[in-house]
Amino acid sequence: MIGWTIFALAGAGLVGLGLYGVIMRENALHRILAFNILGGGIFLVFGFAARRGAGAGFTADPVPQALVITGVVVAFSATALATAIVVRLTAAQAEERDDAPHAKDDG
Amino acid sequence: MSDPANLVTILALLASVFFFVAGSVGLVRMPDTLTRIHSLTKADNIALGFIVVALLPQVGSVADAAKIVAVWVLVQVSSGAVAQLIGEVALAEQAMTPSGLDQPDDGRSADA
Amino acid sequence: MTQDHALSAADASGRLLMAGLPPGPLLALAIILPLAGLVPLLLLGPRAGERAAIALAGLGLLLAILIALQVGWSGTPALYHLGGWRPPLGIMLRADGISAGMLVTSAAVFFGISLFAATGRDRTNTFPPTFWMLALCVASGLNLAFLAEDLFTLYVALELLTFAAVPLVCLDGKAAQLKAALTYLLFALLGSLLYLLGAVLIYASTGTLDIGLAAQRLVANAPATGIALALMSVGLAAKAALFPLYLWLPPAHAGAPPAASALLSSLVIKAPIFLLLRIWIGLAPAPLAEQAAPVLAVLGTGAILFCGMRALAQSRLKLLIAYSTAAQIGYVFLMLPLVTYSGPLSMPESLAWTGGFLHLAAHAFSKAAMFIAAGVIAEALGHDRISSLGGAAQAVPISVAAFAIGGLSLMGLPPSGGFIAKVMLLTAAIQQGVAWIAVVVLLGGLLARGYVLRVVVSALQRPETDASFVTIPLRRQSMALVLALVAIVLGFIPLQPMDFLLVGRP
Amino acid sequence: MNVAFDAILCVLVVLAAIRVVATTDLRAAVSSFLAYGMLLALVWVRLESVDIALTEVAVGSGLTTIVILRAISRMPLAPSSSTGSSPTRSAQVAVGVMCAMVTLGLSGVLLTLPDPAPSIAPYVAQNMPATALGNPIAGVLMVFRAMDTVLETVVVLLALIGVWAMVPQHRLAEVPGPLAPGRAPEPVVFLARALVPFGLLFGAYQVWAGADVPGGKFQGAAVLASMGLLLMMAGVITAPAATNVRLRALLLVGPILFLAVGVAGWSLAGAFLGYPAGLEKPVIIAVEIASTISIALALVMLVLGPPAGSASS
Repeated sequence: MIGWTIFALAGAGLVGLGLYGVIMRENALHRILAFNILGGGIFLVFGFAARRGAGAGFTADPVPQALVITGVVVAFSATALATAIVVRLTAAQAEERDDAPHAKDDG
Repeated sequence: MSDPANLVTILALLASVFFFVAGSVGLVRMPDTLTRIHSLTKADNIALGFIVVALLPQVGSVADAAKIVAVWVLVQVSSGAVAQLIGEVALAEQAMTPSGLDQPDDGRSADA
Repeated sequence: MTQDHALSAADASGRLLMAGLPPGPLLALAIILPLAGLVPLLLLGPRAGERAAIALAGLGLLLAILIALQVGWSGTPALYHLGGWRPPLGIMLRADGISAGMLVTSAAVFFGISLFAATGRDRTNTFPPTFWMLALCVASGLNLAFLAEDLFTLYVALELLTFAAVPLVCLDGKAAQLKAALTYLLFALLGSLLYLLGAVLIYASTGTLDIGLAAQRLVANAPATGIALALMSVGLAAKAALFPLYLWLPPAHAGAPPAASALLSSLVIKAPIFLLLRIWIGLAPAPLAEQAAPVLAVLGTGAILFCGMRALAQSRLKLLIAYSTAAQIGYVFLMLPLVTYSGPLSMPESLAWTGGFLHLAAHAFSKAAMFIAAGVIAEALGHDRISSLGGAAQAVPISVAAFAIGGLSLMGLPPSGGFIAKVMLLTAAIQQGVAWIAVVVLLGGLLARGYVLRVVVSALQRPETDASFVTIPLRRQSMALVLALVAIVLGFIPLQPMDFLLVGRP
Repeated sequence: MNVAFDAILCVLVVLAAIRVVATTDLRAAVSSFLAYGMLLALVWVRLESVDIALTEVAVGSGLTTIVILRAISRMPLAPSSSTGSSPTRSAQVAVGVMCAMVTLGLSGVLLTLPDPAPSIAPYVAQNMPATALGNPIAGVLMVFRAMDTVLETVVVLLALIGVWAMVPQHRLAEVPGPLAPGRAPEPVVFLARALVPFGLLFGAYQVWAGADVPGGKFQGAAVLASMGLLLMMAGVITAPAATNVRLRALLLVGPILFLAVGVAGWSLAGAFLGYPAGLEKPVIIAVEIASTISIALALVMLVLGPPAGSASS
């Protein structure tokens, strides 16, 4: 029991670190990495809950474990979507800088 | 588990620790990317080999032993290829330094 | 010991025959039906895909009405155990009065927006299939958010909505839109993760993700309970743009094409708002909910007053409407201190309850109408500067009328759904002696009057002499009017608690 | 001894994470993130969650790092996508203190959780025989909580649709840009030849075996996707365009088969997402295989990102 607590503390540490990176880092890609650290910390809390819930012949409660697998895949999808926006944004900014003389007015 | 088997494991593990430490020291102390890659891949591959040797006497079945050896082979293949890739990039970067700027920048075809 | 208790309860789990729960399968269908549209949209041409999407939107409305009728007739919530597995092992869907009400509202608004979107993205272009795919995923995510009883399934619903909504912001691929989309996505992801952290704390405390079961097992004075609820609330508030976390909303909602803005502003944010209410009404232990209610009401007040004033200060029509969304979000939270969290609702309490949820519905219709109307006005005039809307009433009279009629509901003037909802909240506040809420309702109405009338008055001015207008087909103008009229029709329901909305109240 | 190992492991994970968020050099952050991911996978092994460890290595750190690296390589030298101004020292301290308090508070809460811990494990154990599966995590994902899983395959597809939606329509038919400019370097070609057959075998094995032992469609799909990416890097195959109908059909086959099985469950098993009695395992494996194909392709397309011409045009 005591042994698993260290993972909970690590999870809490990752949550704090990820939060710091999400707030303080200016580069959007860097922020996305920080989001993944925050997510990793939260998943560790799931892992802690799973390990504490060991029983009925299982070394860990399978339900939180399954949820983490879903969560990791969702987090990757979010990373890919956010990264695509960053890539498109950089390209659009470059294009609009080039077209700047005839910028048009719309809402 | 017989005693000679454990002895093999202990000796091989000690050897692998030695090579891992040597590789890591090389990574930190060597002057440039190429020599760092050299020390890292050479020493770490040997160290991993010793870990495989250490584990083999401890496994229960031939299938498990085959899996451990397969892991070693895969690591050899990929680390070798990746080390060469990094080496090529390092060479290309060297070609980009001021002394080499006048050369045509074609680092990709340069042999490592 | 808990373990023994769990094992004896396990006997009751396992497969369950659905014979006793007739409306149940419809709940699952409501979630998966919109996803069927992905097949024609991805594989067939754009026209066939668009037709399929609109047909599915219509079917979705039909389905929602069927579910609501079942719930209303039976007077009990509709339940469905997915795969036949009961909680805590399986996932349950549940439609009570408020979720059935939200289901019908969102399906109707969605159908209306779809019919408008079918007239094109603007005068010359139709929407690409990607728009319809994203829209259908919004519909599926909304239904899941209104129906799921499982905290993790709700997380999936929130992510489904986020992933569908964010690209809707940047459909034109302009830098400003992409920037707004990125900010929106970062806020939304932070919100989801905080929600998820809260959900895992609930699971670790109770051994279940089912809202109903967890509510029974949560201990009010355990530190994990309060922290979990707080984390989930902050996360959902960030997604709902509840004051003071509203900053991402105006650029995101104002930059999108009108049909997308309408989806985002009238529907997408309703899911986190609804879940925020669910958490405090259905999950939180009563003593904690009683403490949180005034806090949320104060945030709602901040939204109504501060964002209302910001709306008043805008010079662009779409931004004004977006700020008004950030303001109108606040009303439903004014309901929270006016209801009890243990036992049945008294008469004035159920009046507040009805008013709060009626406001959500009325806002969905009127906001969709206003965003669509504003988009059409901007199309006709070539800009959306409020100061020079002159001539709009001649160029696109139906759209200006739709904007004004939708605005009636925002202002809380009769006859409109917004009027009835605000009067209910006002009456409940006065009857319970909570004067400040009554004052906020009145002040919010004044602010809304200010910003809506500013637009309408400007639109009624004579056109500038050199102004030229683009003609907009009648068909494209009329959908906003229909949506606005529904918001008016909601104003004819009697001024008393609706039994329907109380079905299945925890 | 084990506690000491766990403690060292946790300290290393946290140190790697500190390096990711503390550095302002994005490339350094990415390489630390990769190390963080590998260490985190070891943590999952220690938490008896080999399934998650595989997912973390393949998706959480592997593919995520590739996506970020690819974005960096597609950006101009100085990424201009920063938002807001440079934080001051006092802001750093204030936010640092706030985040430390979050960590402390969360740790405190985690230490007060009820003991013995509530768990669904007994319910899973009791009902596993009805699933005909040996891996309890596969049981949860494919049977007890199949709704989450089917929607998750939709979420992955939706993320890809989102990427497509922000590309101008006339550019959608373009092939996504190459993973590396110029001719493929020799070592990559060698890796594609030597590694891919093993990788494909291993990915397929993970899906097949995932029903009974750790593994499954997400892990397998990630391995298959990375083999596909390797083949593209080596120039053996080219990336399909978003408008490719075969690609689109294969992207749909997983979610649609899953949903179709779910709907068929109404008549065959009496419930949406119920499996016909006696046929659970073959049906589940069929769904897993179809989902693997769709997820692997979606992952490849997500890594490749929006079609070409964005940064270079």
